[in-house]
Amino acid sequence: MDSTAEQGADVAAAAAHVVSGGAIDPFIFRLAIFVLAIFVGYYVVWSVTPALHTPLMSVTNAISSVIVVGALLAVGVHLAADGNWASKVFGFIALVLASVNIFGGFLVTQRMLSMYRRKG
Amino acid sequence: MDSTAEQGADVAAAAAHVVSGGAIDPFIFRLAIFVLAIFVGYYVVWSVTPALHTPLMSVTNAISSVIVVGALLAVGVHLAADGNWASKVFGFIALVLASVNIFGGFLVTQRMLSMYRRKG
Amino acid sequence: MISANIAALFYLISGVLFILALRGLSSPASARQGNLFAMIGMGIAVVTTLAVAAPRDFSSWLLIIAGLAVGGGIGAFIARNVKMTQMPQLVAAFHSLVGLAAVFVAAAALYAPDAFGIATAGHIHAQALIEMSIGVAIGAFTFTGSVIAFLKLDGRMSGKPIILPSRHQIHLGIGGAILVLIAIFAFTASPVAFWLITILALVLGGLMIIPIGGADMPVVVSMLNSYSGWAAAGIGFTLGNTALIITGALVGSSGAILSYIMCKAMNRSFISVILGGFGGDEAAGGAGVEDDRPVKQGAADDAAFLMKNSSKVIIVPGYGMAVAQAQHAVREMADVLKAEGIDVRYAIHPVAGRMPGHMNVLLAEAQVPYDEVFELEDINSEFSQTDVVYVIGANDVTNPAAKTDKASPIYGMPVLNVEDAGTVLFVKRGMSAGYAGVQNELFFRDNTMMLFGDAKKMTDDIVKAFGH
Amino acid sequence: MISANIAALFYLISGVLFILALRGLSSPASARQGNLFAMIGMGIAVVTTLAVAAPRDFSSWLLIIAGLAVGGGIGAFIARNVKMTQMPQLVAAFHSLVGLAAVFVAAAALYAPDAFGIATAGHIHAQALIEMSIGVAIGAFTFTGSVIAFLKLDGRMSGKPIILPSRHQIHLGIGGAILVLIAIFAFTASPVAFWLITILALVLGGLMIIPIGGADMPVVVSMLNSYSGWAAAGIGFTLGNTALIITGALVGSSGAILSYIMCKAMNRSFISVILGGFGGDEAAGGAGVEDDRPVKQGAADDAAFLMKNSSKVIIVPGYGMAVAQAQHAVREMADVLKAEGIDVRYAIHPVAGRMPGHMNVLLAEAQVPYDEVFELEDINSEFSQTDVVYVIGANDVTNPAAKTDKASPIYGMPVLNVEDAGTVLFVKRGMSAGYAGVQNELFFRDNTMMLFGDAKKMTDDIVKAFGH
Ligand SMILES: NC(=O)c1ccc[n+]([C@@H]2O[C@H](COP(=O)([O-])OP(=O)(O)OC[C@H]3O[C@@H](n4cnc5c(N)ncnc54)[C@H](OP(=O)(O)O)[C@@H]3O)[C@@H](O)[C@H]2O)c1
Ligand SMILES: NC(=O)c1ccc[n+]([C@@H]2O[C@H](COP(=O)([O-])OP(=O)(O)OC[C@H]3O[C@@H](n4cnc5c(N)ncnc54)[C@H](OP(=O)(O)O)[C@@H]3O)[C@@H](O)[C@H]2O)c1
Repeated sequence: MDSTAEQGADVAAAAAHVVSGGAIDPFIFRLAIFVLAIFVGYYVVWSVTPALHTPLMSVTNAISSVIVVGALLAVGVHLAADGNWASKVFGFIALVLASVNIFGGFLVTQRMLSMYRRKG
Repeated sequence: MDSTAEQGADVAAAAAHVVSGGAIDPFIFRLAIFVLAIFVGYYVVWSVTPALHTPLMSVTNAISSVIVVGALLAVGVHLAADGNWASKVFGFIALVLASVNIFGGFLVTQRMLSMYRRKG
Repeated sequence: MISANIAALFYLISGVLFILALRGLSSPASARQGNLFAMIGMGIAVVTTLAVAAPRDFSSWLLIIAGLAVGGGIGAFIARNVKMTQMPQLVAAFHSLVGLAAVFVAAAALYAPDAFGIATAGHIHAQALIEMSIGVAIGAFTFTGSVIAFLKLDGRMSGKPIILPSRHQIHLGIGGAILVLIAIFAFTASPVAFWLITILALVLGGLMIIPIGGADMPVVVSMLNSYSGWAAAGIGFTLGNTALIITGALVGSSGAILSYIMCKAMNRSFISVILGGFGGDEAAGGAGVEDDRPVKQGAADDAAFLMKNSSKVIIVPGYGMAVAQAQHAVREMADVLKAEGIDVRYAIHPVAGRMPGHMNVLLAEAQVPYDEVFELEDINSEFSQTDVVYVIGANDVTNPAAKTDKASPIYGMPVLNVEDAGTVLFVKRGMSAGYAGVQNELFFRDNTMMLFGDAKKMTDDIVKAFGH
Repeated sequence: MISANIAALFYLISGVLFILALRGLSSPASARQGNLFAMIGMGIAVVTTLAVAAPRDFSSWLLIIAGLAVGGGIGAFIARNVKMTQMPQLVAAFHSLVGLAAVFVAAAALYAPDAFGIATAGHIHAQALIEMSIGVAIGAFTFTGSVIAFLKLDGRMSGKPIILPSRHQIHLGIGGAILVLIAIFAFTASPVAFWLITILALVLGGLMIIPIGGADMPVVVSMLNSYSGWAAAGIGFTLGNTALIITGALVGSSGAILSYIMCKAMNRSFISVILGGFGGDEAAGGAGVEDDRPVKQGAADDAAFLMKNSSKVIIVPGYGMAVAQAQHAVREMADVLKAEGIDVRYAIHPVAGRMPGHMNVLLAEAQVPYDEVFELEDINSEFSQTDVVYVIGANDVTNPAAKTDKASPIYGMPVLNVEDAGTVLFVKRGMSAGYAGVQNELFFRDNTMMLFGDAKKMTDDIVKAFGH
């Protein structure tokens, strides 16, 4: 992060892994994570009981608003550089939209799920 | 790999991702890959039909010999440094052992699977 | 401030919690815990972001709190007040917000690339530009597409497919233009190109969804859900954020699988849904398929008598129950029957209603225990041992033409074998067809009795008739 | 030479191919393709490694080719000549090789850390040292453990659990010493510590597996499989190799799940299996449980008559069929019956035999079509509509005590309801008990006929008797 020393150490560690495939672009790692997550998604969604497909739709909606992390970065931006005002405004709008989704999505899912009851 | 220029570029790219979580130790990425692969393993193994549990045991055995990549690195080592003779010998033994497993495991699995037939 | 490594670890944890959340949905018993996991995961992602890139000035903190409060308040209000029968349109509306948020996040990244760590010395990397423009295109498309889906599902726009001449060519043209602009943007990083991409994608989203009939909207919503997942994953690559990448993949898979399930259960190809033109008034109204053959008609009293003298009853709800909001009345009726010692169960077809799991949510709302509710494959063999089947507002999902008539548009779709029961009671308002627009042969069978009327009213009347 | 990035991409592809390989095993129809995927994945991993770290001298290439040829030749020879009934011991033997290979790879990394990219200026990183020592410990443990399992399964060592006094304390002591040595090694990188860890782990593997009875070996093999997976993943972290990490996780999960399935189906806890002392001669011989009550005994002729005059027959194979290698005879018998128009099916209990899927492989070898072979849950309700059940060398998996007798060691394990059928024929050599060492109440039932004799001989005799 801030400390360049820390970064330096990381970089050295990465560079050391040379022959065995070290110094790999993080993109490749992210790709691996993405591919494996698709497998997980495939299996985990097929294992959802059809009775809960509507809550599935609403909860996936809610979690996809984790895009809020991008909005937070933008809102927190320093007003030093030029375009930053625009960025802050866009970030704020995105933050509001994502928050509607997060709270709305999770609460409506909770409301739905709390209605599913066993006999008795 | 060889070219330091290439490495330098990678490193710069990694370092650029600072605020948003860049310059991350590859270990973290590998951990993510490992965790997701466990999820995939969990689901993919549960979906194996019980009738094929024996081939499952033999094929997992075969694929775990992908450890052969380590053996190959060791065998290919340069004989410049001191301990390298030992390393080369160990690598060769590991290579032979892993090869037994690879060929034996896949072929016996194939033999088993070719016996499973439909009515007809 | 925490280190980038620790932040990455926390993003991974939040991704894993999202996986566990979906895993929880494998049974109603674990589902609430799953939702809790998802909320914790979201909380971790937000807090981690604030910790790793803490705004340094007070005003930014204020903005963040304000944004969360305003958005959260609106979201909570909507969640609390929406009716269960409005779930399809709610999901569509929420999707449009995700799409729009993606557009604004991409725009913010374009104007402050340093904050996102995607630039060196003010120049944004080409890879990031490509990811960003794909993200914004899909986001914009998802936004207008979902808005149209919302308007159609909510009845604010005609469900009729609106067909423009040579629309496929227009769509292809716009799509091509977007691709060209993405290439230009990748080289120039020009904001003009960026906004042109956005506008064209907005237009394309509208144009492509308008021709699709209202009844196909559930597939569209699910497809847009899938797209928004891939868009989120794209932005996850840009931000280098594991939580976003994992979430994107989960949401992408989920939408794709639900679309697949729906198309499969409707026996239609995904392509034909997306190309549009199906499910308009003509088909939905069932014009031209009306039939002069006589049907046996009954009143609430007859139905009440039949059910009271049976020992096994299965209730088959369909879209009409949702329209009439009859779920509470149905559950009341079942209560009376159960009090008489009659065995009552519910049979749910995978695409009964207008979204996957639609009937299950409505029955759950009416406090029907979920262990009385059975999926098609679990109950289909039981109809032959059943005395009375009460089909309420369902039609296509019972149509035996799917099993016998190769020419029927629903041929090959699995259906509930209600005709195997002693008596089949059909509650609907008239003889018109269902979503697929085909006549149901069952109405004319000897063991069928039609109960014409609104689903809720008829069921209420039957409950009253029990008292006589 | 290819770049590290491209190599990483190929390792990812090979990991994905391994996933697809296991996915293929979800049905016999796709399994062969799956195995092909796995082979391609392995090929990609090997070629990528050679491309990214190509040996620069000719002698190294020769060594590599020699190693592959020698190992491959031995492997192919074994694969071609092993008998299907020897699969349990073969898997154990192969495991021991993986374990030993892991030990040697770790040792090679210790002596040439530069080749593995785990050292800076000759000093190996502490993280790599820890990963390496854990890898070598698990590898060594897997080696001796699997060797013992092999010897017991192959009958070269008594299946009797060999119990040392205060063995749990000894195991704990050795385990503790290993942990201390790992810590020392992480700080000193001393080869002495490394080899001490290896030796202690070798000893521990032997000591821990010897006390476990031969019949429990399948669980042990599966557990060792799981361990070797985690060891591979550990070495994958050291080498920074995605293919190894993914494979390790797959193999680790697979072994753990199979152990779980076996323990569950035997109604025993994993801990009790690992602590050992079960399944010795005493239990397996069933001494002291013999019973004086009379049983109805029959000959091959009686059995042939009964089966010929039935319309539905279910065959229940068990461990005895494997011992007697009777699968071909069974299939011949079924052929005769089917030619008479009799419906013949096979019912497989999840832990019939001595390894998961054991019976399925044997029946497949005898060319029984897999759509005549049914799992417990799919066929258990059919016994009541069946005329004759032919139980060949199975015992525990039919024992109704699992359903009724809370005191029985197998209480709670799901069993095949063979007693619901018209007649039950039990083929076994005498009255002795099965693996769990408990008496089977069914032998004394009125609708049971015991056919004493070797499974293969008896079945051959029945086939002959059909001709009369
Ligand atoms: N669930 C999904 O995910 C999904 C997605 C896309 C498409 N679909 C399609 O939707 C259809 C669902 O089948 P379904 O059997 O549930 O519905 P349906 O076949 O569309 O039939 C609904 C019936 O309800 C009756 N109805 C409407 N309002 C009513 C009211 N107020 N009171 C009483 N009856 C009323 C209608 O007849 P009257 O007009 O005579 O009253 C109509 O025939 C399938 O064709 C499916 O492929 C489902
Ligand atoms: N499959 C797995 O993965 C696995 C793993 C671990 C443990 N187990 C355990 O193994 C048992 C498997 O049950 P099972 O019913 O298959 O076997 P079992 O209960 O062990 O019984 C096998 C029977 O076969 C008879 N037999 C032995 N050799 C024979 C021959 N040559 N000809 C005819 N009969 C012969 C034996 O009786 P005679 O001596 O009287 O002939 C014995 O009673 C279960 O208890 C299970 O928990 C299974």
